[in-house]
Amino acid sequence: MSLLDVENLGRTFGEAHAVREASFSLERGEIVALVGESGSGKSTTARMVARLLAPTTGRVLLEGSATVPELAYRSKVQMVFQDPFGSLNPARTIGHHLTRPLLLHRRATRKQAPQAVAALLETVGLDPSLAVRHPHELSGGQRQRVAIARAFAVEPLLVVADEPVSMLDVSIRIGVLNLMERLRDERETAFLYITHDVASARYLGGRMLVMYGGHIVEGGPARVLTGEPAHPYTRLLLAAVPNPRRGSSSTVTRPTGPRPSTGCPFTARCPLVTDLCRTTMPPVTRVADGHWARCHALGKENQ
Amino acid sequence: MADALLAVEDLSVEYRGLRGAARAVDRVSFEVAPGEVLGLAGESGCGKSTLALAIPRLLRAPAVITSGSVRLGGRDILELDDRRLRSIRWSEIAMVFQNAMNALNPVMRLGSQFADVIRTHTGLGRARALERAAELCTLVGIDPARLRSYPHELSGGMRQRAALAIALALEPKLVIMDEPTTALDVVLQREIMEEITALRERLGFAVLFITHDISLLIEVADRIAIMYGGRIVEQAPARSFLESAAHPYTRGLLASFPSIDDDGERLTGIPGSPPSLIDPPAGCGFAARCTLASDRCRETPPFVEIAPAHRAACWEVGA
Amino acid sequence: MSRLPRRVLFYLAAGAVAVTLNFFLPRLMPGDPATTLVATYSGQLTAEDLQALRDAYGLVDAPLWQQFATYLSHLFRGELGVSLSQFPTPVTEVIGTGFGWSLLLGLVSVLLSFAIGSVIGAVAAWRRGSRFDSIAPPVALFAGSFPYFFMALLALYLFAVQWQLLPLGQAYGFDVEPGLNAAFAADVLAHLVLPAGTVVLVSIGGWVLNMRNTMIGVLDEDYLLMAEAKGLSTPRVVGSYAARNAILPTFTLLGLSIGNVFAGQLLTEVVFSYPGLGYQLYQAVTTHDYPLMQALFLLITVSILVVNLLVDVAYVLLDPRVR
Amino acid sequence: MKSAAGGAILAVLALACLAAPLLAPDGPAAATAGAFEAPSAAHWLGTNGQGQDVFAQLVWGGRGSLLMALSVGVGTTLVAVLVGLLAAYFGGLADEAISLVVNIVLTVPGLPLIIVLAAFLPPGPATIAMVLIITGWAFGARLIRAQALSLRQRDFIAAAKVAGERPLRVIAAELLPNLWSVIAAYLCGQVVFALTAGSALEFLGLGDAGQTSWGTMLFWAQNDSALLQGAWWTFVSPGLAIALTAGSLALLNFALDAATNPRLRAPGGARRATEVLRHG
Repeated sequence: MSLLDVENLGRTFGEAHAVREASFSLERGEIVALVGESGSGKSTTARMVARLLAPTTGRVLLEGSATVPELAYRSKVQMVFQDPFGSLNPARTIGHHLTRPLLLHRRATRKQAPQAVAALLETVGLDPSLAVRHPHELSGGQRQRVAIARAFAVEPLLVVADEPVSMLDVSIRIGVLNLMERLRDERETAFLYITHDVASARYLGGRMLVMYGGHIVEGGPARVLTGEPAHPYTRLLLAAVPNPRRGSSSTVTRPTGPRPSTGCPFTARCPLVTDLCRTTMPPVTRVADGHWARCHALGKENQ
Repeated sequence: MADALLAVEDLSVEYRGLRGAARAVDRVSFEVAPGEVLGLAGESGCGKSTLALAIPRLLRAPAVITSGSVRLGGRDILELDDRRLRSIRWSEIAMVFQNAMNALNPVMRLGSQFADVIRTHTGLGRARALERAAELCTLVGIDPARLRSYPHELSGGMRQRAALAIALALEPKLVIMDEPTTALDVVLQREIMEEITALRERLGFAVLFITHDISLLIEVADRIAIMYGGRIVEQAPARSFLESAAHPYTRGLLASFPSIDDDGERLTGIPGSPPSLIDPPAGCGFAARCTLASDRCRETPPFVEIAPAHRAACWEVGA
Repeated sequence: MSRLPRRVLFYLAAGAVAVTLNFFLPRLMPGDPATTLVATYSGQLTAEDLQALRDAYGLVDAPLWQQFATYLSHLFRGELGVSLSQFPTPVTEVIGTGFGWSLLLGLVSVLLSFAIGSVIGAVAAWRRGSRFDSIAPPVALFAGSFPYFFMALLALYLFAVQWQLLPLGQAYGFDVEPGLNAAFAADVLAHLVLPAGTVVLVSIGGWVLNMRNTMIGVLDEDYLLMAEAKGLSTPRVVGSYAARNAILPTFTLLGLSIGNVFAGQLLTEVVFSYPGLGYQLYQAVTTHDYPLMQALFLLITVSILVVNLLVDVAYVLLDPRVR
Repeated sequence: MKSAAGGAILAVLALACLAAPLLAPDGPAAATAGAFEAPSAAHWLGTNGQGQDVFAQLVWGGRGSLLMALSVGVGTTLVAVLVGLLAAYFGGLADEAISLVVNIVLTVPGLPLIIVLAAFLPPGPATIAMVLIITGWAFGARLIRAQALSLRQRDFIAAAKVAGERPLRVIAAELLPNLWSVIAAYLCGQVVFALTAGSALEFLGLGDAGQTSWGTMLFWAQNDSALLQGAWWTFVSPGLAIALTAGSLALLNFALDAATNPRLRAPGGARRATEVLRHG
């Protein structure tokens, strides 16, 4: 039984289907990257897993149960947000941000809190003296480390990281990604890593799920997906990423129209589009061990 | 280069804020040849955007240009009076901003945002200006009917294309692009980058391309300059940039980009954080974070040529 | 035009609330409204007049909703009842020209303070950080926080009593024959200087601060930077880029203050006994002329709702994003 | 600097009123001299139509006026904060309903409603205070709601939920601390509103003419046509007292407002400068 099972998750805002039929699972200590462009539904999925947003359809099972009470769920599933300047309360000290979860989940008493806060800051590579500071006195990188320390205050089993490094300077990003990896190794914490940057998903290793138009269109080991992508959209994504080693870039199809409501969401931009694609959503097709994609073209190749 | 299109000499810009003056650009010199794409890369706070705004003298209080010259086709822009400055703006130097949504006037139709700059500089009638606008739209792949829409009615990609078209309205010699694709998704970024390359080959304008994304620059630029702490620390041809990069900061930066097809080696990034611009450290700004730092680094390293068209400001990599 | 229907509905709702409130006002009085009404005027009114009065206000001892029904029917027929202090003239007659005078005084003072205030505010924003910019806002704020009626009294005392430069009050002198002639117009103007002048003095601060804050916001926008980068002429940049965007929030504020013309001006009209709706409301209150009071309150509220609706319609034309 | 000046004036006024028994031992109503005597050594601010000492009235009357202004200011601010926070935090239907009520109260004209209400209800400071509170909170509710809504979208509120905080605790411990400066600035503004509106009502004769306050002093000045008698001190003294109080509160408000919205104070370019400095 996996740590987290997401079954047929869906969410609509008015008539817009932000997320449709999203299903995947996560094991302890595993990093799964949810990759997609803006509007693909990756953040909405993340917020549903972190119980900040109620799903319209489908459900999220934590250790097999869909009815874990609020506080217990929070002690096992935590979240790190994208905007380092928005995710910390400007009117509160860093110490306050770390003490609250410790007390709420009884990981420390009021008396032990200061040492626990100091330990947390050291774990994320920050000087404990920052506890008395306010967020505006810290740099973007430091704030994001405080956000990670806050998530780890409750010793969670899973951390949902929604674009944790996209607003940081390049030279500081790697530091935070390495920190996430180290915490995964030392504490066997699973990460659901939301990003639009395919390269950073590959860097963290683990599995990768590619989202487009609210659907998960391909899934599999990060190295495999970035090496031999099966789905045309994943190929398009990889071709578009600036790659200094590859030199000149290949031509890219141009979006020709709005996303259709039926069938595969990628029909508007897909070079392999057929009538079948326009009417029915491609089923999940196995490409190799642990590597699958949803594309009618795959079906034909495998027969 | 004798026949440089743009020659910036010893340019400095200070922000006279509340906590003393911060030198955002510190004695920067570089040149752009006609038709060349010079990439300018650096992280936030390195002064690249301030430099971009300083060249066409668009800086406003509290930013002040404190030294240097900016020669365009031989004339120093900093000396021009307001009237002549306005006459060369857009006709010779145009700009594309990062977020086209904010750069386009929200309450004005797209057509008039083309027409007003065309008519100001060419005196054409409104009808003729709108015809020119339609040509520009087709040039960048926008349906001319869109000229009647307002900016909020266009998609992100379309707005950025419109901004590009407006920039090319008067066939300027130099277009300064300040992070033009940073706000776009990677697929859309690829499309706009191909658009820019195709237009450049056709119209032959030079580009000062400013971004934090070095891999993007290596694909599109002819030469790349790296900025840190308000100074240019290295400048080299793009083709061999990956292998020939010498300055410790540039190497550190290149080692911070995970790539699609690497063999999984661990990257380190650069520890520490950028220097304070209010009381900048003496000598080389990168010394505090540099693994090769030594006492010599307390003096400002000269910007010397270490290979043909390849210069760097670092004692360790000097001649 | 999705926003407009919703706004129209809102104004209808606000109108309904005002009408209902107006119905319940007399019933707020301690004891039975009819008896209090009768008591205050028992001397001058005959028995049938009193009964007519009761019917007019649906104050018969029928159930509340029936009273409300008769009240509404009278309202729709435009019969706002009979003035008590000037019995039996109908209220609409008593009000008569009040609406016109209020509108004149209101428009003059609002438009003047808007124009002067906005220009000062725009200049303060344009020359941010200069000495002018550090003086103008606090002075404007200080003047704005002056209690209006005290300033009016002071002005009246100095200009009218002490130096006798301007008339003591009223809308025009008794010695002038009202009509569309120059003399009358000049006299009206002379009577307008003090009331309008004092209102302008007090409200100019608000406009300075509003335009300054809006302009500072607009001047930081990228489209201003692009307009300058395009080498457009300064009038073009200031006009169709800066002002055209800064006008939007200011316009809503202008709408609100024009709306307040009918309400806020009451003190001005009282101090200068300027015969607008406000002054009449004051007279009605002091003479306990409830029907007149209710009619004036309703007229003032409806006029404000109409003005706000007009402003909303105009705003939709100004801002394409809202269309 | 501005707030210091504002604070000083306010303190002097408040102290003078508190020390009324010392400064004017025989109370405001004592008619000890002739009518409309000009300011003199005996009567610093002269006497009014009934021969009462204007200075005594000013000091004793100030108590009533300031107390009423403070209570209305605090009252409207409390209602505004409560309504604003509730609407912002719970959103949805509650927010729609509350916003509708707020907008209606804002559109229905304030002063005429206040006057009509005051006319129907028994006159006196209590009525004035109650009427002002009923009609004075709406703008504040809209202001606080807007601020709270913008804060609520910020990630640190979602982060507090993820940390397991309960809703009420999120409002009190995370949302409110960011609102103090806005609330304080609004409170200053409301005390000024209460003082000026309250005195205006008393000036119009809707207050209790028997009790001395700055507003009633102006009422009697108008009633005794002090104006025509040239007895300027009878209305300039209360008028100036109100003006100074309002002015000093406004200065305090301006300083507070500037503190909460640095863009107003520092020149626009500084925003870019601060970005450069902050990263530097």
